[in-house]
Amino acid sequence: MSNYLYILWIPLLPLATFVVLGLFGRKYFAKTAGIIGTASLLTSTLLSFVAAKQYFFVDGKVNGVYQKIIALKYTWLQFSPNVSIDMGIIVDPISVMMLIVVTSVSLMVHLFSLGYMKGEERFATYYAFLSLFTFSMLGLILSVNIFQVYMFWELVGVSSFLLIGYYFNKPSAVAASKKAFIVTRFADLGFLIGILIIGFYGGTLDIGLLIEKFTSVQSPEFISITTASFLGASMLTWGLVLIFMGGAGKSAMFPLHIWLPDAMEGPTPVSALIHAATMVVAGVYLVARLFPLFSMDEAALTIVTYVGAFSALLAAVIACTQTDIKRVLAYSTMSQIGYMMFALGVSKNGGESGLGFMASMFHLFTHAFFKSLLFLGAGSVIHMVHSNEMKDMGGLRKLMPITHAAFLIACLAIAGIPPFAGFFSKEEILTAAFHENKLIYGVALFTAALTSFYMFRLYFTIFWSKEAAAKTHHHDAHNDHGEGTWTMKLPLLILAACAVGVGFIPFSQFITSDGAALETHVDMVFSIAPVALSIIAILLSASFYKSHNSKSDKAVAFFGGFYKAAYKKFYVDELYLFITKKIVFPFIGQPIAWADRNIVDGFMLLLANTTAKISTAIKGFQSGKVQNYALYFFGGVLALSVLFIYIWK
Amino acid sequence: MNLSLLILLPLLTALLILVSKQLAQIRVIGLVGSLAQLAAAGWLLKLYMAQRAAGNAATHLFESNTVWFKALNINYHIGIDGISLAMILLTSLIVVAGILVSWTMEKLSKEYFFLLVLLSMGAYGFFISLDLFTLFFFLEVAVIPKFLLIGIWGSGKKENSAMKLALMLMAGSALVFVGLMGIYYNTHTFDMVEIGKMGISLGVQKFFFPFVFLGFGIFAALFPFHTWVPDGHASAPTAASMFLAGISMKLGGYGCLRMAALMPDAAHSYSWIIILLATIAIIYGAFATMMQTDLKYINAYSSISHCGFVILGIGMLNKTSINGAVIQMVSHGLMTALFFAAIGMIYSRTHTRMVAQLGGLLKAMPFISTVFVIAGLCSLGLPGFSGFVAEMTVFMGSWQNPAGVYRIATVISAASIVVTAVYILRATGKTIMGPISDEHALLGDATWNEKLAAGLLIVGILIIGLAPFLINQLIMPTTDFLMINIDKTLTLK
Amino acid sequence: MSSTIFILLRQELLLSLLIFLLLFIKIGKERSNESILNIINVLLFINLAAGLFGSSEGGAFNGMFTTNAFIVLEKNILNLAMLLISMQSYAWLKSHKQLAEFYLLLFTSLLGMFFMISSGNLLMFYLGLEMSTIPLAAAANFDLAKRKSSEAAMKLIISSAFSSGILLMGISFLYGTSGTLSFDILTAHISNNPMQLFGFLLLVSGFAFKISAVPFHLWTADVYEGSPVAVTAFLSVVSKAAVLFTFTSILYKVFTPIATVWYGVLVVLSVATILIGNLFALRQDNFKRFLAFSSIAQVGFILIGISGSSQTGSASLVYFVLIYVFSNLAAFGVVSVVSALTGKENISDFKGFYKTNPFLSWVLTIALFSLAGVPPTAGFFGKLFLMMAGAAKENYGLITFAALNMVISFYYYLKVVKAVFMDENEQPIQKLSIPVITKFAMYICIAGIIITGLASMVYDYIYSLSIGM
Amino acid sequence: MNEIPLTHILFVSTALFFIGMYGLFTRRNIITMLMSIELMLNSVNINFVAFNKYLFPDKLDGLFFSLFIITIAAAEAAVAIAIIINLYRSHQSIDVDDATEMKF
Repeated sequence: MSNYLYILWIPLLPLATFVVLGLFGRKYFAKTAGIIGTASLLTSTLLSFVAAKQYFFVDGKVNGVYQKIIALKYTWLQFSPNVSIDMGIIVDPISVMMLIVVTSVSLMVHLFSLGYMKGEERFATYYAFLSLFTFSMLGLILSVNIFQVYMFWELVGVSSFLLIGYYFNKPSAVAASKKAFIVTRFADLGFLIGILIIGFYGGTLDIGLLIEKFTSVQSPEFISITTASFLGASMLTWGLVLIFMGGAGKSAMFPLHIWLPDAMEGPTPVSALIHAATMVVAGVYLVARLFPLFSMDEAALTIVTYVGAFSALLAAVIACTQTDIKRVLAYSTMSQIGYMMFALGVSKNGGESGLGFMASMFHLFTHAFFKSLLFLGAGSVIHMVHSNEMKDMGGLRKLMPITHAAFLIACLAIAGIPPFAGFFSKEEILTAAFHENKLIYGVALFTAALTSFYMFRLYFTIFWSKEAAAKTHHHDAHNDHGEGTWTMKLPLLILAACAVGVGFIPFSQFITSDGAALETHVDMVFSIAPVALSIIAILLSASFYKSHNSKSDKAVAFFGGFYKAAYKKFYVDELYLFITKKIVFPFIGQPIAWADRNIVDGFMLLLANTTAKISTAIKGFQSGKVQNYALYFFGGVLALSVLFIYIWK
Repeated sequence: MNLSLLILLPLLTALLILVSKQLAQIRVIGLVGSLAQLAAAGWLLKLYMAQRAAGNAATHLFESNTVWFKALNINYHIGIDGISLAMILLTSLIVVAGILVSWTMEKLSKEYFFLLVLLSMGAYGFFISLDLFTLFFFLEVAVIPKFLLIGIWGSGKKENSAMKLALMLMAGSALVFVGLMGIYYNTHTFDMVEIGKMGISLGVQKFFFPFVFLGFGIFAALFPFHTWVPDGHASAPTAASMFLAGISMKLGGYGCLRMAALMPDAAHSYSWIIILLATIAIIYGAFATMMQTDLKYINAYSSISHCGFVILGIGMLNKTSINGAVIQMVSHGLMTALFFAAIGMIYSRTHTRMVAQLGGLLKAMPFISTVFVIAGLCSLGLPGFSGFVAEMTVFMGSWQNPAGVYRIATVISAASIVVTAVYILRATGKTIMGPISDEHALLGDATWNEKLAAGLLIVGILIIGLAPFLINQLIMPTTDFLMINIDKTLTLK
Repeated sequence: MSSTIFILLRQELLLSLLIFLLLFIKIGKERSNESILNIINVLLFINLAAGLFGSSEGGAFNGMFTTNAFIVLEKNILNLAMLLISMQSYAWLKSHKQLAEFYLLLFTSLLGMFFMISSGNLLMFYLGLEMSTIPLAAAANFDLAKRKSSEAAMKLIISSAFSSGILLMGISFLYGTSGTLSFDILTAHISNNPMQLFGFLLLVSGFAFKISAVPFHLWTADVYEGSPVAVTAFLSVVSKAAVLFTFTSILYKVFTPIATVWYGVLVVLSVATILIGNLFALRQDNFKRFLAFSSIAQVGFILIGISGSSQTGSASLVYFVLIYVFSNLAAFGVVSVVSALTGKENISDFKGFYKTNPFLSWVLTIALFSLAGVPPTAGFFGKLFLMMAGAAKENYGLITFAALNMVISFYYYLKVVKAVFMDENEQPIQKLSIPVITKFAMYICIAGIIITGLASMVYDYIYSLSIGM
Repeated sequence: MNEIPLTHILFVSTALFFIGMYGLFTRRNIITMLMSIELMLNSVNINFVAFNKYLFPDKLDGLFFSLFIITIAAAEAAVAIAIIINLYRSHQSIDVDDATEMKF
């Protein structure tokens, strides 16, 4: 069914933009780059909406089940007769859904950046990188081949590296970009090996074929991979866990999350795009894409579940303590992705029990909007205050009403207050968790409360708590760009609308693990608990932060050491630093470098020197006395005679 | 097309350079000559593809066999298959780039260009010859120019480096020579094709394979005989480093591959050693690189690590892995040449190669910095660049090796890509990004010749990186044939 | 009958004619050195040319003197070397009073070598040997004023007298056990009874002394250093080549029955020679002394080639010697020019030589590369073919040893190149004006170095003439 | 009278040979060294003559050989003496140990 071929243009347009801006941007499009980028992306966005319409409402569904459609497939690199890297386009519910998410959020960011990045020296480069990222992300979600996923995966990583390091002469930015790349790279190593394992046993790299082979219990591939085992776990588990490791790296799951907070060094719109809405959910998408495989292996799913849950909790706790608004948002992102992960973890493939899958996708969808909204809001706040620190803010609601409204909506959404988007998706997740695993459910519930607490902590400290306002006011008198240009306000409004609206989409009709529609109903009784908790949490934080008072300090004092630990992000960074700086470098790198110079090369030198030494040692042989010469001569004669007359004859 | 053209063109160029007078004249001749080589190589590719498309299934095309030393049954037997053609293309590309980057070489320019061209001639001859003696002849032809290039135009402790390089390479070729003698007196011919047909008895293979493989291994920076690489590359002038890493290390890899195909039984029985050494080289080279502070040393050590992949691919002895090895040779040639070119450009402006003394160059010289970053990304195996294709193919191939233990080797080698990321980003972060020092802020960007050189290499890298099926199409049939040879003996045992 | 003798001995006769001519020149009226030198060089050229025309097969003086195409070729090579030497020592001889004597001595020695090469009889061989040695001792002392020169001469005469004593003892034993001196008959009587073996070994040591194989080589370095460059060149190329030719033909023709024994002897000698030669060459600074040791190492390789005891063996030997003539004489040519014009003979003096004398530097470099055996120079082929010949015995330990020693030799040759090209020097040797004829000689050498290797017909021609055993 | 067996003569010649060699190795005076070399040569002569006389009396090869040896020895001595004289001129001595300028 190649009448989806036009989807090819959705990634190609940003690519073209990247090439054009990358090559000629600095010279010719220094000013107009933004317009070009936005325009081309607008086109792709429209295209993806067209695609969505066609798929979901016209011809995607065949007798009640949404089909996986391979719109395009081209063999890119042949390894051996049936193992090859194919470039292609898959059209199925999740990919189309992701198309919508990525293009629209990206479009919003492009739009926002027009104002936000105005007057930057490397304006064109910025847009080139944005387009590169968008291209790679789109390529990633359209992949038909697991190796194609890996390739775009890497590209996404590098474009995020480039964007984080956009302010390249700021050492902290450079460090952050390096950290992000290396940590994810480390995770990708797992991904790669996972691919090697799965591909080896599956005898193919094509996702469709892999699923086909590994979901039938009798297939020789399945038998061979499950019987083969290493260190007690079956190769299937190994493969899937390693692949999940890659996903965890990109999606900042514990313990590979350390790069995400630092990644906030990048321009805020970038954070909104990459580190809130799109790239960080790649891990979730990967698991979802391979979900049939995961569903065949209990162990792997369990790992996914607990990693997700733990990350969600941990991040929420840390978020309560951070003072840099972007870092707070970063941790909230991490925790929300944790939700998606364990939602997948508790799910089964197909049918009613596939609720988790659908819930996770749903949350991914809604989260994309309100989280990017939060970031953009934060962006315009920072744009105004020129600082990321909460203490520099306060009482801004008068100065920037639109931002204020948008931000509030987003907070409500993420806190899961009906009727905002977050409520619906989170509801499904909690339901799924409740049915599968009570412990997880408990964690999720607690996390939900925490979430609303720290989100409103953020909200109140920025927009209320008075007296900092005066300072800002005064400060603002000098640069009165208010909330910035309309290009900055418009995205806020649109996203706000989404944050309210998208929750009402009957998501389960479209996106489920097996493509068949799934009947879900919002159970009012069930929702009481979470909603109530959230509201309590909101009130609590209101009492703490709405107006400046000492309650919060008391609370801090109450938690004491725990607060400290949380504030220091539980010392995970320090641990990593210790391992690299104190173990890898001095105990592996240095010795090898030393050995290479002194032992390996030293050996060669030794050969040379010994030769020289010998040659000096025997120089007395040539004494200059003709009689000795004659003597040696005669000695030679005797030696020869003895050798050849008595020994070797 | 007569392959001897590939030898005659450089020869002619060299002679013209000898008779020409001042720099302008010399470099123009050099450039024209190298472009002619490039054109010839391209034309050759076209013809080759046409022949293959026409269904010519001969293992070697454009074969010609003329008696050289009749008494000793030494023939000037030349011909190319996909692999050698790939190498030839690589060589011609790098030669042009090398000539371009040394455009403003003032010191003894005549001798300099003469030697460069001579070196390229050796490489071409090596890649086209099917007669072991001729092969060996050209192998050694390529050694002396290196010595002089490093010793005369180099920097740092150039004499020692030049001497070390020359002696280690000579030791390598000495070993190769012994091996060749053994082959010769057991088959009474130097002709690779004939030997391939008649095969060599197991005992002989077992005895002589180590000689030849080690010998060529030294050229390919096989651990622990790699120590000539860092010093040699670091001391050499830019173009010479490009040639060294880009071309002459490939002589080794190519030789290893041919020898493995010539003595498959021995290759099979020794493969575990090969794999072991390769794996060590890969990870060890990577870690050693992490500790370097001189850009050229960084690239030199990373070359050790990357050439490890070549050896690994050969050692795994299956079609995919050998494909990967070949692609890696081409890819590494281009990439490392590009890297050295970028380093040379930076050095010629800042007069330092110390990472610590550099920073924020992106501000002053965006083009050069971009080139540097591209080279870096390619070497850490980013998709879209050649490095990714090569490494992935090697990994896929080596994973398919029936012996499960070798998967550990694969995993370790794969782990090196993380270390690679570390040192590449370290270098980039320190030199290209970060704050720039005042005196560097005023430096100019690349000149037209440098841009052209870098552009050429980048195009090469991208072609492989974006359309690997092209090079695959070129190499695959040849590897298929090699595999027939290699597997046949496997069944025979 | 008589006419055939004239054809068979034409080279010897021509040479004797030259000698007489020199005597007349000497006693004739005073001429300028230049004119004499030119006359001599022309005559030498004629002499060389004469050898090239018409080969001849046969013997004279009932088997005492035998010749064939191969031997003629060998003699031609010697003639060529003689011509080159004389052309290169132009600068030195131009200002020398007794140049006539110089040529007298060298020609006489050359004549002796001719007879030695084509000797068919131990007596004849002995006569030729002495005839070639004694004049050289005198020639070594040709720089009468120099202390070193006379010391060198003394060392040469004493040790060569001693060696010929040993050699004679050997011959006497051979005679005692076989009762004949003529090679053809002798072959039949060769067996390995101890006395005969002992005689044989004494004979071999005599040869080993002349070709300066370890441990009979010790005179070489001192004599080379002390004597004038031209004489050194003659010693290192011509006399060595002549003895090698004879040695090979005697081994192959006469001592066939005990081939296994002398194979062993050759292996032992070659290993010792290569190793010691290299180790000593590493440390030398005096250029002539350096070349002395390097040439000792070369002899080691030659011995490997001979040990192959096949047609390839003898062919490779002659081929290598031809190349060796070109390369070594090119090197000596440079040294002789430099020492004649500046008196400097040390490698350290050659630092920065390239800045002032690019042409000489290139000649020297190419020559050294050829000696080291680097392609595309002929030395590469020469050395490789020697080793191939040796490898025919499938003794790969020996080959490996030799191949690895090539690396050492590489080091010291490259050290000179390094000095010439790379080392800095405040006062390098000033720009030298080279006599045209010398320059011409150098061009010949370079051409030889390049062509002899790449043009296979040279080797094939030699091979077609040569004989195995 | 019974004639002397060959071995006796060979014994004499061998003794003579090694006496000569001993002289060559030990004496410092170059002239003396030259004389001892002559001794060695003469022992060879004795060998030749003896072999000829006892084993192969019908042909005179050995005899001739010894004749030639004598002649050449004379020539050798002549040149050697000349050289020694020159050495004396430059070194003011004919002690072999004084002529060890070139070594190593």
